[in-house]
Amino acid sequence: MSEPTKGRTRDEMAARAARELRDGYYVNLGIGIPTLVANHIPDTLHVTLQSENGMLGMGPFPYEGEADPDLINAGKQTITELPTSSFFNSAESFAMIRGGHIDLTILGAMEVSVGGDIANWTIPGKMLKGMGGAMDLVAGVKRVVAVMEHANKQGQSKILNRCSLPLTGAAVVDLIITDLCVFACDKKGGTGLTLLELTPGVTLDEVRSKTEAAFDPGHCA
Amino acid sequence: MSEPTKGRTRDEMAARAARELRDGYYVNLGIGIPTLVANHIPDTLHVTLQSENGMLGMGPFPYEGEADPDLINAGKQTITELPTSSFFNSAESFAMIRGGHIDLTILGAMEVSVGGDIANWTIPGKMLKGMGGAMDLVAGVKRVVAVMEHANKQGQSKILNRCSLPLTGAAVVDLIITDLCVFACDKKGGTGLTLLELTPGVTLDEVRSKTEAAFDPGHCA
Amino acid sequence: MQSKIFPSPSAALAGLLFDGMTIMSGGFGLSGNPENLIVALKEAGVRGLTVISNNCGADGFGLWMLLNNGQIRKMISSYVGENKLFEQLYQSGELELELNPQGTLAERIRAGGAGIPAFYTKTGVGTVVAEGKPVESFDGELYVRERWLQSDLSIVKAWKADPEGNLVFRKTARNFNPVMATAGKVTVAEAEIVVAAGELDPDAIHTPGIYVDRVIQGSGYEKRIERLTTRPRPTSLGAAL
Amino acid sequence: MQSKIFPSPSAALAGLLFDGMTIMSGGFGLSGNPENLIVALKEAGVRGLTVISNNCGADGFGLWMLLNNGQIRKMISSYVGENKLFEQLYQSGELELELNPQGTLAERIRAGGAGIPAFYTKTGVGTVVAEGKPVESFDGELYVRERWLQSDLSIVKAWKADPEGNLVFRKTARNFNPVMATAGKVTVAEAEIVVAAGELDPDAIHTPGIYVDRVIQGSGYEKRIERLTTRPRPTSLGAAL
Repeated sequence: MSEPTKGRTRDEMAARAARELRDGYYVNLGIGIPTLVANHIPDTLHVTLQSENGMLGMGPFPYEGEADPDLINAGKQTITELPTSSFFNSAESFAMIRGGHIDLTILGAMEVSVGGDIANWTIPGKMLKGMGGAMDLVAGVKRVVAVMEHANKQGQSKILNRCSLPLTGAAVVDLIITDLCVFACDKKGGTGLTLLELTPGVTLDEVRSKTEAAFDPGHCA
Repeated sequence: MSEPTKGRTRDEMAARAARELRDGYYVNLGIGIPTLVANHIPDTLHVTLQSENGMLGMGPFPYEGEADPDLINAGKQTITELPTSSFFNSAESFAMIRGGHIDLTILGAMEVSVGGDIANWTIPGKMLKGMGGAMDLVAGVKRVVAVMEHANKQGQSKILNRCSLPLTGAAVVDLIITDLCVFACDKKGGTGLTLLELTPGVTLDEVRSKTEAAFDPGHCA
Repeated sequence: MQSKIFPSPSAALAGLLFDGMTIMSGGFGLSGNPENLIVALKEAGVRGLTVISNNCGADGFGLWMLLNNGQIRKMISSYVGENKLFEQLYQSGELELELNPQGTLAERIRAGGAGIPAFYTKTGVGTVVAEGKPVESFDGELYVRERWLQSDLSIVKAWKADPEGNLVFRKTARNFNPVMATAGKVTVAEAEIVVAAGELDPDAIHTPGIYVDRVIQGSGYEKRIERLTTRPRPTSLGAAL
Repeated sequence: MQSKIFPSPSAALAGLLFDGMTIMSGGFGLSGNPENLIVALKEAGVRGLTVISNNCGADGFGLWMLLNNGQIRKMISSYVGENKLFEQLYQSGELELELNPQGTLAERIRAGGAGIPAFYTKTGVGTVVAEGKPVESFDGELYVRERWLQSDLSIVKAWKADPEGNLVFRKTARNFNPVMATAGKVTVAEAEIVVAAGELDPDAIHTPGIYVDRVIQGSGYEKRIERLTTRPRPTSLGAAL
């Protein structure tokens, strides 16, 4: 990278992602930046967080000394329950996800393509982990938001014409939020990527130079 | 029928069917004669009755004045619960049935074939009812016992080479208990029907004359 | 958030009804029927309905009322016996009927809520139920492929509900209600008791609130018993001992 | 009837183990693991296991112990990250791995218990997960066909159990345990608390006893926390007001 970016911090990306929440939404947050979204939910919105290991109505972290090993989220962090929480088994949890009952999921990504493909679970030969619930979430949730740095550590675009890594899901992403900008993604394949917002201080040219995929600059032109 | 039969009464057929119960069995009883089987379970056996509307551990009828409309069996009769009863929804109930977790079902029948086909849900043009849970029970339960009169009201054999009525299940019956005798049925198709017992006072010739299907007389010969 | 609690059955159905729609209605026989919401459907007069329910009520009770009011075009059920009006309308061609094995019906509804467009079952292989459907062999056994069922509206009857829409059912009145709640584009629940948030045990909720869009406090439950079966009370001598 | 309650983990596994068998083990991460039964499996030394479990334990804990003891030939899981021993054995070819999306894994297990040999799901379409599997279109969308999973033995961890084998789980320690209980030829459950018949609410039982063959009273639960996350307590000033 020739110049240091003036883009959003991780927490600012989470704050931007939180603006996708609507009153009454049921939401699943992935690990990494998406977890930070919970800190940015306005008090005016009633948003219910689902954890795919079997819980609706996730509360905040417990007070020190009150952690319960039987009460964790999908990231294996200790959490708390709320007065309206409910617990269910893994098959019921993914029936909920697969059946389209979750309104929104916010997930990290390693690559997203112009057609809404997303890769966020493996780098062949580099790490052995597994997809966990990510494939079910991108396939089943009504609206999928990918939050990620615009470029990787080598400065290469993570928004590609075609993903190079094994996919988590094909044609599933609706919105891409990066440090530099926000793209709408037409996963039905019609109109490709449309630039919705530039992060203050970031120029269209900078986004163009750092994005492999073609996009419609929209009202940012 | 040229002579009145000296076969088992309905209650005696139920008593004979009860002899198929084993300690620890989970059992589903159909309506009609099979319901009477519950009266013949020996105290020495721990048998758990399933009701396909969503209950394990069916208790006896309630005392007068204690019937609960939220507590009925699949025949819509008021019943009671036991200390170890559990309730579940209809999908879970039939997952249990279809998944082969019920050891034995005892069902009434209109016709049974030599190959173990059973017809017990409809007479075309004559009555409109529906199969209810009968098709799931014959397909899913480990061992299927049909209990019925040997002949219909016209004196015709109900044990046929081929069922004439629409089937409830094909190649599913393991045992046939009638007022006249008991047949083992090889539903895998190998050996057909084998006569296991004659009701006391009933002769092999009588059974032969009243049974359309061929059978191996076994040790009753 | 707008509360999920609505003031009346008709308020809870407002804006959700249209002629020709598909409605799932919980209950097994006359047990666990959404009695208040069925009356509200009758009063709303919506017609040409496809109704998915294990049975179709009984003389004067439950879905029978919609049948009697000429609102139902087609039933998807497992058992419609002991219902003279049903038989009469069916014979005269005024009513369509699709019979399903009860377990297949329950699983199709569960599949509709769980994003499973099709599944295989042994139930019905070799019978009229399998006619016209793909039959396939797995591990040497034959299975028939069945499709999911979904509804425009599901109406269910719970014992308790909280403001989040979490539901708890009571004994065998649970039956088809929880799966139907998952398979509706919109689900409206009536409850005998509406409790405050925090009063339901989160480990014992049968239907998480995500599946329930609107809730009403039901009233006037008739809970008719179809077959009252009892046994004599033991003599008081036994009790005195 | 012989009681379902067994005196010890090893007694509960006696006669059920053979080399090369398939075992399902409940738990998500380190939560809801059948800690006592895993130790008993280790002590029994049964080898060549195919283990179906969402994860494979963590350093020194849970299924990691069987891995470390060379007893596992193949894992069927959704996530095996943060497990150095696993990575090492896999890279050296000593361990087979079949990765499943978590929801597909859960549904395959549920299908195994429910008599559904195959079902269709959107999950994994267009990814390596769908390779070699039938992909079919329903209502204009593509779905991949997945097969059921069953086990020779399922081991699960409940909070409470009664002598009938009815199980109740606690909070998110429920996870895969109830579905795995349905998919085992034999299912053995360990519970933190074994209660007398009648002490469990029949409306609140997660796993009916029909699915459970043997029960033990567990002991010495470690319940290790993988990621302790807390927030500071509000100041006592607030509490005093």
